Amino acid sequence: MSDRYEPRIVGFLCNWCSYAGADLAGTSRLKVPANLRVVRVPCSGRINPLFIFKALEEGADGVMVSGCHPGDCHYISGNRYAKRKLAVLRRLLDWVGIEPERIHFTWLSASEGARYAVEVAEFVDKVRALGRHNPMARQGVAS
Amino acid sequence: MADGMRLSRESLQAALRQRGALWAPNDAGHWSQVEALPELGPIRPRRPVKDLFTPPRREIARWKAGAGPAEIEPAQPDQTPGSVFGVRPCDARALLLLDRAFLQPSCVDPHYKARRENLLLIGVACQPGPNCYCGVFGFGPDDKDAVDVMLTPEAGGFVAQAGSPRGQAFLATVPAGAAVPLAAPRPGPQPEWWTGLPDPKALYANFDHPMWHELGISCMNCGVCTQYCPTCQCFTIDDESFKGEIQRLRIVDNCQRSDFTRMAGGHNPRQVAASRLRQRVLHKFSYIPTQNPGLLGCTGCGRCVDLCPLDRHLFADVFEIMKRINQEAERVA
Amino acid sequence: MNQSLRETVKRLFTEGKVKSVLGYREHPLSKAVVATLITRPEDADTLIFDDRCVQNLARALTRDLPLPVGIVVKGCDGCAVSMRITEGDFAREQIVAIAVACAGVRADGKTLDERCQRCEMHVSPLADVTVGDTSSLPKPEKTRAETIAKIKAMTPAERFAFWQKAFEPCTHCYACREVCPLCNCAVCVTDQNAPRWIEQTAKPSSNLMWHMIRAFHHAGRCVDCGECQRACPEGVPMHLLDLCLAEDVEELFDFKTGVKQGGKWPFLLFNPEDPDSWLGGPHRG
Amino acid sequence: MLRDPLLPLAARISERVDETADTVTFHFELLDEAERKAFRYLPGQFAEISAFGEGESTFVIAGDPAKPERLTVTTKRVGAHTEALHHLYAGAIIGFRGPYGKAFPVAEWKGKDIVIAGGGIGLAPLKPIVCHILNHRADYGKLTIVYGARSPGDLMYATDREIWAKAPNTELVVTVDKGDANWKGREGFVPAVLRAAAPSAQNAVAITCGPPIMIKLTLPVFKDLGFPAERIFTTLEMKMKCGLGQCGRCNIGPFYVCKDGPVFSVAQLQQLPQEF
Repeated sequence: MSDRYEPRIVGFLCNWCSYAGADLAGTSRLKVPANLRVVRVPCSGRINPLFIFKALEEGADGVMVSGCHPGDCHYISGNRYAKRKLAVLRRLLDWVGIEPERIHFTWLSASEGARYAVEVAEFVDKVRALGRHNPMARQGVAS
Repeated sequence: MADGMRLSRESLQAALRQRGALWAPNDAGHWSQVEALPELGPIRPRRPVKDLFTPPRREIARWKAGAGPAEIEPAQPDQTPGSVFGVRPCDARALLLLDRAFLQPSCVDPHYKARRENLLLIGVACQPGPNCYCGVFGFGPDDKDAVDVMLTPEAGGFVAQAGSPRGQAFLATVPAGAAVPLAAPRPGPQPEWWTGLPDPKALYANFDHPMWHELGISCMNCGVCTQYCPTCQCFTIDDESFKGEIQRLRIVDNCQRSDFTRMAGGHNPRQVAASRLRQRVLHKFSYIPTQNPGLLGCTGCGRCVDLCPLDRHLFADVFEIMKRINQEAERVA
Repeated sequence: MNQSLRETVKRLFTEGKVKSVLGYREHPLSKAVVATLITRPEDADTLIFDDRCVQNLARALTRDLPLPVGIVVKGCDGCAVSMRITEGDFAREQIVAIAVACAGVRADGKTLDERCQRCEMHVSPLADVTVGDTSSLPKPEKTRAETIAKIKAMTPAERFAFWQKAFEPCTHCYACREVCPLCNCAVCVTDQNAPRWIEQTAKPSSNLMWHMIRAFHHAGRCVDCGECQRACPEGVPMHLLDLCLAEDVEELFDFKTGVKQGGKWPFLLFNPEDPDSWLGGPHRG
Repeated sequence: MLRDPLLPLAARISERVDETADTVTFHFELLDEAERKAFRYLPGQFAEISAFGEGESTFVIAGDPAKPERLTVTTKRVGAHTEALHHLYAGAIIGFRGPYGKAFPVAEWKGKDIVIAGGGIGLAPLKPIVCHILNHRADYGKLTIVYGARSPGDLMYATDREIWAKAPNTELVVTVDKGDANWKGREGFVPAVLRAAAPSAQNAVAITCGPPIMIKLTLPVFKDLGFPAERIFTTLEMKMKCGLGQCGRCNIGPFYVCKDGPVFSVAQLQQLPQEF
């Protein structure tokens, strides 16, 4: 084990595309950083901003959100609604002084296992560069 | 008329520091530990002094998740000796009511008791503000009955008088200044239209009166009145946890919240806003005096009037309610 | 003003257009202006409107009022009522908006409220009847952009520190929620305990969570009535965060809350042309 | 040193019985030997049980008061806390505070017939009464128990009911709202079945507990059978939190349910505001 800082990242992946893409990365024996803890959601439109805030509060260093490409949504347009919400969420984080770069959005299809591996690796590097201190993270039970 | 004792600010501060830690209201009107005696505003601070005795968030115990029972660590009562400076008579009187709940012989709250025993209440007489109504309850802005020492500010210091044997003993430790004759206690203010406290029984008898619902429209049950009330004591018990560390907490709660009385199955006896408004008024002006003759659930501090976002006025409401009850009683007679 | 308001309300009753009216009255004892619900035309004589009418009565609109309900609305209040109709809380015909010409209110009785200084909406866009002189209403003294400029100018670290300090006195009393005309979730996230999204006690993390969620839920819905901040017993400037997001929503979605009847909340819509650039890269200089 | 009355005692679950799909009975004992030996409770008293990390809830102690070392609560899964409790099995540690509240006045009932009408999980507070009567069988007259549940799968305390059915001078009537293919017993709502069973009100006491609607419909039946309001008892399940008369939740009129109740006679309830 190297002693470099390994960020913990929560990934919200849509069931129909991105999660399948992550699966493909695995079955293709691609190397994907182990920093990502995946939460499978039915659709990127299901992601309530609360999930992301809560992940940051509980100490995640970054949050990755991934859904089907625009136009490919299993529920027709859930990802397009998600885009609007997430756009505002990014700005809200910026307004309260939390780096919006800690949130990474990407559209990823079931066939893009290789790109999944790259996206995760790049995001992990980016969060590592941002540093250990996610300002929203709680420090203890009473903080 | 007894004499008071003239104290300089410096000698009082030195004697209080000698005794231990010092608490006082800060600029935001919250109670915090201070090094020196602060300059106080003319009236009561924003937060009542109950915060020091029954804090909004009090730990009962903590433990590590998955740990055995031996690892339950009870919170230790704060036994720091010290004094609270700047207690107003309305807040001090409210503590007498909290004593009924937290010092009842069958279940003494050790945290409350430790604070009550260790903290000397140093009252400071106030210049009543526009919404101060201690006069309604028969005391005034320099009332010394519920504090240990009552100070009346004057240039460069205070005139002190003891309100309790404990206060008397403390005053004996301060380098004595000149004795000055005390002015007569000032009467407390009350609304010019106020005619007297309601009869608890009459209020209770009108539990089902439609006026509660009429009043309900001008109340949104935000509960600000209860949070800043010096006598409100309701709480809930819940756990908070973070990464396996769990705290059992006693958390301030209030009867205005819609889920205060909601039971696990969903049944809620106080479903509508008006019933919660009624609960607050009746608890303060009917239930408490019925349970504890001679005590009222209100000390006239007027914070609820000051802070109500909808500018409701507790005393005006109570007055109107009583007026209607009396009018109807007369009509029947 | 009061006279024509009272006559208007009486007429609405006699013409059978309303079964009840939400308005303002001066409390005979406390002299404070409080909300009142009248159900008889003769009670209209208690109604008033002046610069002490700070409350947004839209918060008191509930479906158990005798409908159709008349409601006395200032400009911002009217936007809130309009939003509630848009969101399906009420059918348009259940509400009779009594728009009053509002030159701004004075919560302290002296100076014009901060929220009113930037008001561009002195008369409700939703108006079934209009009362008062709408011709000579004041121009805004400052803009929203000016109000939030100081936040914009900060570095992220400064912003974080600013909000931490601003939210610190919050006690989770939720008066801001209760007073908000658009906080009408059946069960607020603060009251949910499985999971407990926002912890009950006040501390830095839970304060930030609450105010972020609050702001997010109001993005594109907040009508800038500023009631939240006025209601706050601790003076937390939470409305400033709403304003910041309102700026974004207008910029991103070209949407002005409550102004257009039937204008849908932008989160319930999408445009296939919505750019992906929203989701990455620096977006503000 | 003074013990914080809100501080729970640790208890270990000794047995878990899954009564129905959403109801679990836990038997447990206090870990501290001195506390365990000294512990006593009376029928109708309640306790605060906690799954650590999820808070506390109020449950009636539904065991045999003659065996106070073995404590029992029956819990229905309705919220976050009971959900957490239902994840616990024998051996797990829970928190316990109690006993609190006024008990059923069983001593005053000596020499009388007892009629019990329970619905669903409302049988839990009534079970200690039955245990007490069976323990002191000679002291009481005839015992009639009418117990109903929504469906055969919702009936609790199967083992206890077998004992009760065989007990001397005891009549146990079990009913379900709607039976299934295997159900050979009685069908019908508790109030109707009670009316048909028609226990005598002569020198008798009635006790009922169950969902609010059942209680509402059962009380008139008791009245028709000739029970005066002073001799009908129930327990109020007002949401209690502290059990000490401090937290203010269970305040009804000038009373606190946790201290002045939870057991009330119908005559007492008629004096209270109808806020429960």
